[in-house]
Amino acid sequence: MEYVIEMLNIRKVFGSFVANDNITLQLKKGEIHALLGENGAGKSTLMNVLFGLYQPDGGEIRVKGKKVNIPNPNVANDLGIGMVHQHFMLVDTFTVTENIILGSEPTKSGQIDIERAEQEVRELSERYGLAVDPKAKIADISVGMQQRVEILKTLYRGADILIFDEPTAVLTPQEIQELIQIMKALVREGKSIILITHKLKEIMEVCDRVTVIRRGKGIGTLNVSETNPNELAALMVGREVHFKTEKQPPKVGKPVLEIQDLVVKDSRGITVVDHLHLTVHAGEIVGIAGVDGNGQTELIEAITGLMKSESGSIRLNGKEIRNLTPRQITETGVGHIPQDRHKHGLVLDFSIGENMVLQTYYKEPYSKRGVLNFKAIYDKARQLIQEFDVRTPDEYTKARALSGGNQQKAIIGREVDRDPDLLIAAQPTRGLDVGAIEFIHKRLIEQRDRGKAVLLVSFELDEIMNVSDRIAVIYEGKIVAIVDPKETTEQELGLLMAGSKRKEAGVSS
Amino acid sequence: MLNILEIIIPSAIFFAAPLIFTALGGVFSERSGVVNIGLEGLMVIGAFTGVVFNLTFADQFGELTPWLAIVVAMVVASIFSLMHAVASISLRADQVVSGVAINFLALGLSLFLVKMWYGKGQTDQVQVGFDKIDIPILSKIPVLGPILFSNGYLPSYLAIVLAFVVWYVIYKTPFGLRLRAVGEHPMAADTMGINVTKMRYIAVMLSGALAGIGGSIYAIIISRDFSHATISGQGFMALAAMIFGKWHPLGAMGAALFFGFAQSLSIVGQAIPFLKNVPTVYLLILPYALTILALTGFIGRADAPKALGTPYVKGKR
Amino acid sequence: MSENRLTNILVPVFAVILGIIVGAIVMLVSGYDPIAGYSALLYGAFGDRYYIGETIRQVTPYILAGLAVAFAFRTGLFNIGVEGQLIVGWLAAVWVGVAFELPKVIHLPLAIFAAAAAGALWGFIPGFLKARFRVHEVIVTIMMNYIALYVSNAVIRSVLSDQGFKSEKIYPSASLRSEFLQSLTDYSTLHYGIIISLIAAVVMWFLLEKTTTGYELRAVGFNQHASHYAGMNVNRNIVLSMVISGVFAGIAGAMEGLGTFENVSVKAGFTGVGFDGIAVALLGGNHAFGIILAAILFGALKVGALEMPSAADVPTELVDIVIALIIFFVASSYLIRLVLTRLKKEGK
Amino acid sequence: GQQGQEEPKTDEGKVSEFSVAMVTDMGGIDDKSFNQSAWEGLQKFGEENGLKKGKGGYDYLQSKGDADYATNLNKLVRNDFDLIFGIGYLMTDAITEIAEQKPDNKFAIVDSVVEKPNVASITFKEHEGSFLVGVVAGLMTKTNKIGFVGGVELPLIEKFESGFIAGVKAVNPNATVTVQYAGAFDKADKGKAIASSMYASGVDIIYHAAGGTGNGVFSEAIDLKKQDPNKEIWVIGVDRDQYEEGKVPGTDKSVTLTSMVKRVDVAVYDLATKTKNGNFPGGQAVEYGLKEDGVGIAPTSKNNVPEDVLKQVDEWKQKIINGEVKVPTTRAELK
Ligand SMILES: Nc1ncnc2c1ncn2[C@@H]1O[C@H](COP(=O)(O)OP(=O)(O)OP(=O)(O)O)[C@@H](O)[C@H]1O
Ligand SMILES: Nc1ncnc2c1ncn2[C@@H]1O[C@H](COP(=O)(O)OP(=O)(O)OP(=O)(O)O)[C@@H](O)[C@H]1O
Ligand SMILES: [Mg+2]
Ligand SMILES: [Mg+2]
Repeated sequence: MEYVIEMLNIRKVFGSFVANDNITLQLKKGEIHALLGENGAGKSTLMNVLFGLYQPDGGEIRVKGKKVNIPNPNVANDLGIGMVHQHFMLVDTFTVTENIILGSEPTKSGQIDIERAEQEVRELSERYGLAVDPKAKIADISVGMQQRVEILKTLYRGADILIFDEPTAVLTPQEIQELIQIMKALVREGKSIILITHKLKEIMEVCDRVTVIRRGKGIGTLNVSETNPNELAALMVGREVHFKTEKQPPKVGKPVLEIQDLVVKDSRGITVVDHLHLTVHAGEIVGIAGVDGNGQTELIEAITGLMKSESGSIRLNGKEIRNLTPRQITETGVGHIPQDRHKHGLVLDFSIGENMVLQTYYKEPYSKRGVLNFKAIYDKARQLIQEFDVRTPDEYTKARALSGGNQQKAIIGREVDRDPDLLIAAQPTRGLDVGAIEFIHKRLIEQRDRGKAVLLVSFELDEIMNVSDRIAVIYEGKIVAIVDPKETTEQELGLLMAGSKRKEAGVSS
Repeated sequence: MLNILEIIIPSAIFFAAPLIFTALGGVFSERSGVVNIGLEGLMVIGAFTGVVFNLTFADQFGELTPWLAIVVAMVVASIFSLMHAVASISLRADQVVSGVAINFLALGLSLFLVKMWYGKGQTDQVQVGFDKIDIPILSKIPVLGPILFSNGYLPSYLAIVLAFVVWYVIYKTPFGLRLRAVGEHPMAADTMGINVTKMRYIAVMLSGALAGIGGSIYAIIISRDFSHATISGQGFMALAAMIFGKWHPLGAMGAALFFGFAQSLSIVGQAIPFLKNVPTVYLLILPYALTILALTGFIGRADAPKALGTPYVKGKR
Repeated sequence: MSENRLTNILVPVFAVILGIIVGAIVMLVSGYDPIAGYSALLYGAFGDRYYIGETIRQVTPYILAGLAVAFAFRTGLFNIGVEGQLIVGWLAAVWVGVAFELPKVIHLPLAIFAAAAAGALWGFIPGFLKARFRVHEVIVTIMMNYIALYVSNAVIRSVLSDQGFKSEKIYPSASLRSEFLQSLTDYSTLHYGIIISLIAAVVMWFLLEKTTTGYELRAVGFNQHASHYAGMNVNRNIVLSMVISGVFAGIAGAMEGLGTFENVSVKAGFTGVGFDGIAVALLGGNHAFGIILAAILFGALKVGALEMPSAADVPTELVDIVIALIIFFVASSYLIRLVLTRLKKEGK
Repeated sequence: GQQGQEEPKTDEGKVSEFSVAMVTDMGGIDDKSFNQSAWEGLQKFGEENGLKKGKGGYDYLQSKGDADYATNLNKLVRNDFDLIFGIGYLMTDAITEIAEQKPDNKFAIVDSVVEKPNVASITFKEHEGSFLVGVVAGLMTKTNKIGFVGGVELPLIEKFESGFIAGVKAVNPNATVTVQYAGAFDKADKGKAIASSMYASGVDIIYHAAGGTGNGVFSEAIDLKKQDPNKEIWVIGVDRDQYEEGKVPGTDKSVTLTSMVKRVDVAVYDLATKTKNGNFPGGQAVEYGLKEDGVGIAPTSKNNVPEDVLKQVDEWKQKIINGEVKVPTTRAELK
C-alpha cells in the first residue's frame, strides 16, 4: 500500500518559535487520516507547509513517492493537493461560482465564460451530493454551504488529496453528519483526506489512522481501530483528561432571567425570534440546543442589548431590561462571552490589560474622575491571567498575539470576574482543544454552583448534554422543548432541533 | 434654456474628463486593496510631463504632439506611481502615508525641475493643444447634438468611453475577477495561486497611468502651462468621485460628471437669469455642498473593498 | 518593550537622515552645491535670533495641525479637513478680534475660544455624517475644505470689510504678539501661540493616553463592534473625535489670525498648513511629543528654505522634496525596522 | 532696541554702492503680469547702473504664501538693501509693519498706498488704460456684446471694470458689457469656462483682468478660433502686452485684440533712479496714469486694430490727459 503523501521530519520556525519540530506524516491512498493536537500544536502550520503557503525550514515532502518542493499553492494544486482552510478563504461579495473558478477561469474570447463555469460547478456539486447553488452570493449562504464551496474549489482543480482544517468546528450536528457522508463519498471516488479536528468522536467515527502532535513535536501515528478517545486525549495533551465534567445536582434558586413573548426582527425585517418564552433560575445552567440560524444569536443580542427587540419582556431579577443600552444591561448584572471573540470579545490591538477592563474602565479603581489608573488595571490583569491560566508573555502583550484558546480564556476571566448574576456563554469552546474545553466547562459549572444563572448556547450536542441542567431546544425562533439531559438522547435532541418531533414545551419555562 | 444647456453640458463634460480618467485610476488601485491618496500627485506629474513634452517636441511632431504628450505623461506617471507601489505593497508602508508622500514629492519635484529647466516658476504656454470638435454624425442630432456632441474635446469623450472599458475589464475578465479578489480577500486569492503582489503592482501602476492622462489633458486643454496652481485639488476631487461612485467605474464616471456639472453651473450660473442675483459664494460652494448632500441622502454609505489599506503578508491572519 | 520603543524613535530619525542625504544627492545631480544649500537652509532657520523667531512662529500652527490630524488618526478617522477647520478658525478668531474691544484677559481667550468652536463645528459635520449616515469622512472633509475657503472669503468681503480683500487689524487686546518677544527676536512675527500649542500637545497626550474618554476613543478606533459590546456609544465617540480634532485645527487658525497676521485676508487658495499637518502627524508617529519634534523640523525646513534661493540659488522646492522623502521613508519604516533588527542580531 | 540690524553674514555688499531689491507675491517674476514687469524694470535699472544680481546689487525674493511676505522683506532689510519694493497690494500690511520697525530703511509698494515717512507708494490709473481698451472694444464689437472677466472682486479690479465699461459706453452706448468674476487669479479652468459661456452667448470681445485665470480666456478663444478660423472673437490682454499669449498655433494670427499695459517696470525704474539720486519720495503716493505713460495700450495693437480706431483712441487719450474726460474708478462713479 503506497503513500500518496509523505511529510518527513518537517520543521517550521517562526522567528524564534518552533511551530513544527521534525514532524512526520504519511498519508495512504484512499484513507481518511486524522491530525490531532492542541491549539497551537502546529497542525495548521504543517498543512500550510504541505499546501505551499509556508516554506519548511527542514525535512522533505514526497508526493506519490516523488520528492517535491512546493513553493506556492499553484504547485500544490498541480500536484493534486487541495485544502479546505480553517478560516474560510472565500470572497463574500463573489458568487459561489466566481469563488470556485478564481485563478483558473474558463474564458471565451478573453471574457469569463460564466455560463460554462456555472454548469461545471453544478455538475460537480451533484456528483458529490453537495447541493450548492452556483449563482448564490457567499454572503447569503450558511457556513455549512460555504464549507462545501471550499470543497468544490479543491475538486474543481482536480485535487485527489484533500486537507480539511477543523472543518467541523463551525458546523451543526446535522451539517457534521452530512460532511461525514461527503468525505466518505470522496474516499469512494478514490480521494485521500487529511482531517484536522479536536473532536475525538469524529476521529473514531470516520478516520482510518490518526497522527498526534504536541507542542510542535510528532507523538506518533495509530490505527483508529486500535485506540480509544481517552488514549488519544492523553497523547495530545500529555495528561489524563476527563470528558464528563462531574458536578453536583443543581441547587436551583429564584428566577434570574425571565423572557416573555420576545419578538426580534433582523435587519431585513424578518422575525427571527418569535414570541419566545424562557426562564433561567439562579444556580442552574440552561443549555440552548439548536441548529445554527434558528435565532440563538439574535436572542442573545436582544438580551444583551446589542440588538433592539420588537416586543415582549426581558426581566433580570424582576427588573425590565428590554431595549436598554448594553451598558445599562451589563450594569444590572449580565456577563456575556460572545460567539465571535475577534469581532465582539476583544479589541485585538489593545493589550491584555486594557482588554480586561473593557466594561469597567470607567469605574473605580480602574479610573477616578475620568483618569485611568493603570496600576489597578494591570494588577487586575495579572491576577486574571494567573487565575484563568492565560498563556501570554505578559499583561502588556496585544490580544492579537494570543491563540484563540487563550483569547477565550481571557474573555471568560473578564466576564466571570465581574461576578454577574446571569452569565451568557455563546459557543464558548468553539475551535478549542479538549484541555481548554475541560477548563472552561469547569468554570461555567463553578459559576452555577456559586448560585449564578448560566445560559449556554452551543452547536456541540455533547457539550450541551455535559454541562446543562436543563436543555431548551430552539427552532425557528421558538423554544420548542425543555428536556432534562439525563432523560434524553442525542438522537431525540437532533430530531427536536430539526423541528420534526414537537414535545409540549413545559410550561415551567 | 436650451441655449443654457448648450453652454453648461459641454463645459460640464470638459470639467469632468480629467476627473474621470483619474478616478478610474483610483478604482483600479483601490479595488486591488491599495489606498491611493496620491492621485493628486500623480496628476501633477502627468500635467508636468505633458506640458514639458509638448513644449519640447511641438516642432518635431506638430499636430500629433498633444497625443504623444498624453502617452508620455501616462508612462512617466505610472513609473512614478511605482514609488507608491513599492512602499505600500513591498515595504508594507501605511498606504495613506505613502500617498501623502507622493503628493508632496510630485509637486516639489516638478516645480524644482521647472525652475531648473525654465529658470522660472512656470513653463511657457503650450502651442499645440487639442482642437474643439463636433462629433461628425452625432452632433447633427436635433436638440441632443448641440448639447452633448458639439464644442467638445476628443479626450473628454474618450474618458467616457474608457469608463465603460474599465467596467468591462473589472467585471467581465479574469483579470478583473482576480483584481477584485485581491482587494477583498488577498489570502483567498493567494491560496488560489494568484500573485497578490503582482496584481497590486499592476493596479497601482494603472492608477498612475490614468491619473497621468487626467493631469496631462487638464494641463494641455485648460491651463496650457504648468505651475504650482495647475493641479490644485483635482486629484482629491477624483478621489471623492471614486468613493462617491462606490469604487465602481461607471459610478465614478457619474460622480465626476456630477462634479463637472455643478462646477460649470457655478460658473455659467452667473449668466443664467434666475441665478443672476444669487450671491456668487453660493454658486461657488454648490458643487461641494451638493456632493455632501448627495452622499448623505440618496447615495448612503459605500462599502470599500474589504482589504483596502491593509498590506498583505503571507501566512498572517 | 523598551527595545520596541527605541526602534519607534530610531525609525523617524533614520528617515530624516535618509531624506536629507537624498536631498543632497538631488542637489548634486542637478548641479547645485549641497553644502551651500544646506548651510543656507540652516542659516535661514536658526542663523540669528530673528530667524529663530520666524521658525518658532512657523512651528506653532504646525504643532496644532499635526495634533488635529493625529487625534483623528488615533481614533480611526482620517481628517483631511484640518485645512478647512483651520481656515474657519482663523476667520472666527479675527472676527472676534475686530468685532469688539475688551480687556485682554477676556478678549484673547474669547477669540481663541471662537476659533476652537468654529473648528469644532467644521469637524462636527463630517463626524456627524459619518456616525449617522456612515458617509466616508474623507470626502466630506475634502468638500468642507472648499466650502470653508469660499465661505470665509465671502465673509471677509461682505462682513469683515466693505468688498475689500482683508479684514481690519485685530485689537491689541486680542493679539498674541508682544513687544517683548519682538525685541527678543528683532521684530520677528514670533508670538505667544507657541505656548498654547505646547499646552495643546500635553492636553492631547493626556486625554488620549490617560483618560477614560481617550480609552473609549481608541477602543472605537480599533474595533467598533467590541466597543459597542462593551457598552460604549460608538457614534458619540466618532463625533467627539472629529470635534476635538477640529478644535485643535481651529486653534491653529487662531495662531495665524491672532499672532502671525493679526488679520484675515481673502485667500486665492489653501494655506497648506492643514495638509502639512498630515505630514507632521505622520512623522511624529501620531504621538503628541513626536509631533512637536516633527513640527520643529518641518517649520525649520520651510522657513530656512526661503534663504536658499538668494544665498545658494537653490530653488525652495528642494525642501518640499526633502519633506516628501522623509514622509516616504517613515512610511516605509518596515525597511528601516528590518535593518535595525538585523543590526540588533549582529550586536548579540 | 530699534537698531536691530546686524552685519549681513557676508560683507561683499559694498556700502558705497546703491542696492535695490523686491519681494514678489505668489506670482513670481515670470507671472506675465506686474511681478514680471516690476522685475524687468529693476533689471533695466541694475544693468544701466552696472550692478550685479545678488547682495549689494539688485535682487528679488519670491513668496510662496502670505506668511512669507514679512519674512522676505525682513531678509532684504537684513541684507542691507537700500531700497526695497513690495510688489502687489497683498504686501500692504507687511510693508506697513516693517516700515514701522525699521524707520531707517527705505521701502516702496506697488498697487497700494502705505502712509509712512519711509515708504513710497506707487499706484496706477488702471481705469484710464482700461477706458482706452474699452473704446477699442466699443468700436470693434460686431455683436454689441462685450465681456469683462475679473479675477477676485477687489477695489483694484473694480477700477479696471469701471474704466473699461465707461470706455465702451463712451463710443458705443448700445453695447452691453457682461461682467463676471472668477473668484481667483490662478484658476485657468474657471477663466476658460466663463469665456466659453460668454462667447457662446454672443460676446465677441472679452477684456480680462484676472492674471492666471486669464490664461483660460485665451485658451478658449484660441480653441474656438482653431475650430472656425473666420469666427470673429477677441481677447483684450492686461498688465503687459499679451499678443503672444493670443497666438493661434499654426498661424501668424493672434486673438489678442489689444492689451492694457501697466508699466510697473517704468514706475519701478523711475523710483529706483530717484532714490539713487537722493530724492526718495518717502511718504508720498505717486500715481502713474496716461500722462506719466504708466498705463496705455500695447504697441502691437496695430496688428488687429484698424488705423481709424487707433486714431480715436488717441483722441480720447488726449481728452483724459488734459482732464476733459474724468474716468470713473468705481461702479458708483460709473453710474
Ligand atoms: N504566521 C505565524 N507566525 C508566527 N507564529 C505562528 C504563525 N502561525 C502559527 N504560529 C505559531 O505556531 C503555532 C502553531 O500554529 P498552528 O496554527 O499550526 O496551530 P494549530 O495546531 O493549527 O492550532 P489550532 O488547533 O488552534 O488551529 C502557534 O502557537 C502559533 O503561535
Ligand atoms: N501571524 C501569526 N503570528 C503569531 N501567531 C499566529 C499567527 N497566525 C496565527 N497565529 C496563532 O496560531 C495559532 C493557531 O491559529 P488559529 O487561528 O488556528 O488559532 P485557533 O486557536 O484555532 O483560534 P480559532 O481557530 O478560533 O481562530 C493561534 O495561536 C494563533 O493565534
Ligand atoms: Mg489551526
Ligand atoms: Mg483552531
